[in-house]
Amino acid sequence: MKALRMGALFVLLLMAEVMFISAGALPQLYDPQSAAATHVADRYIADAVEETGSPNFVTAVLADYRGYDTLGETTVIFTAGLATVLLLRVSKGSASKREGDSAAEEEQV
Amino acid sequence: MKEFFAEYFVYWLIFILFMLGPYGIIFKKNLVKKLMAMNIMQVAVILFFLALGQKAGGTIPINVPGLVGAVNYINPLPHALMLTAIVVSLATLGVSLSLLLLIQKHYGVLEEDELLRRMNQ
Amino acid sequence: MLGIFLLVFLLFLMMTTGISALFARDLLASIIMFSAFSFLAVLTSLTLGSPDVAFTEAVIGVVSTTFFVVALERMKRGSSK
Amino acid sequence: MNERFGTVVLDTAFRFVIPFVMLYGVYVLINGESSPGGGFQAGALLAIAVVLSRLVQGEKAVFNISGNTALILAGIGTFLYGFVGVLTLCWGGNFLEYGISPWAMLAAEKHALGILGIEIGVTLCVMATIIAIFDALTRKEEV
Repeated sequence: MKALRMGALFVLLLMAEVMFISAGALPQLYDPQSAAATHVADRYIADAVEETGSPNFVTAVLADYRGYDTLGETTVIFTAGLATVLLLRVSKGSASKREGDSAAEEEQV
Repeated sequence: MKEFFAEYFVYWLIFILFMLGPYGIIFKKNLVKKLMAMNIMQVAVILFFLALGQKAGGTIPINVPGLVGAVNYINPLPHALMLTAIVVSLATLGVSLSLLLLIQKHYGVLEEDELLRRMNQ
Repeated sequence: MLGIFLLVFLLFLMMTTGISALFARDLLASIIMFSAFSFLAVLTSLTLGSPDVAFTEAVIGVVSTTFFVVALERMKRGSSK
Repeated sequence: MNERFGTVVLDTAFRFVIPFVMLYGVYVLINGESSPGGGFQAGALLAIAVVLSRLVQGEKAVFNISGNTALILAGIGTFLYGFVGVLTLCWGGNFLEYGISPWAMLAAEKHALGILGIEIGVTLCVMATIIAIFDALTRKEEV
């Protein structure tokens, strides 16, 4: 167990070192010419007010340009809520069945 | 001094904040603390994406009349992506808390060693 | 220049609250430190220039802290039986 | 969390705070296009109102939505989002292409109407999901 723990620490340090080295390939902070800020974001900023009529660019991207993406996210949230309710309720029903609660079984039948 | 701060130092701090997550998930015994470490990791990823969208001399991405041009606004794309990621993190928190409640109800304990011992019995 | 110093300061505070959230003995103290962590995340998002993300994190931090406290209360009630 | 706790002071402060929280949620939903805000934040704010009333006043709260109703509302919200997309599909556009509706409006107004529709859907889904998770976490165990 001790050796496993030391191995995990070693893998963790290796991962940290890879991240620190690869920070050199990232764009400089506050750089206006970085790759993330040049290609598609320019078009969003330049045309969003004209095309969608929404002064808030984040809402324009979220609801108009990438509406299909937000549909998927909404489905994920709904599924997570459904999963929570199903997990906690099903466990309660099976627990009462395991204890041999005849009244609950009669209600289900 | 300013170049040192502006180049990589903020990224390094965000990476250290990120590494708190795997450390807590591997080395902490309590399952609630593992969940908390996962949330810290998510916040670090969100801050990393926000730091990538920065632009010198840019304002917040809300249109000001008379200020036209992509140079004047921060990149809105990482903000829109991270907005949904935060809400999804809340939903996954609900699912994992319900799983923890089930584990607590079934085994009666949330400490990792004791839990493994009781599972192997 | 001031912005980047503020950013570094807030990130150091976030590391401090995150470490103390992970290493606190009591689970309730850990949850409270985690709520302080999410508040500092709100301030950092504002410093990085995104009021939308800051607003969402503020609201979601309240709800997630409530979830943690409610679940902790139920866990303690289950373990004391 | 299922029974009422707190005294007169907490009850009165709670009654004073809740309408403002709900009003602010609706304001954030409506004004989300031109200021920070939107469907996710509005849904979380409306859910905070219900969760707070559930925390202070117990299960017999004034602003209460039960778990089953919350699940139905979440389904309705997700359906509303998809329905707007299918509606634009029926009018001959692409999926979620708002500038297609047959009424005589400006293009910006059509886009605003479509964005408002899907934001209402997102609001309902997020609000109901948070309430459903909270209801499931605080459910009284039948042992």
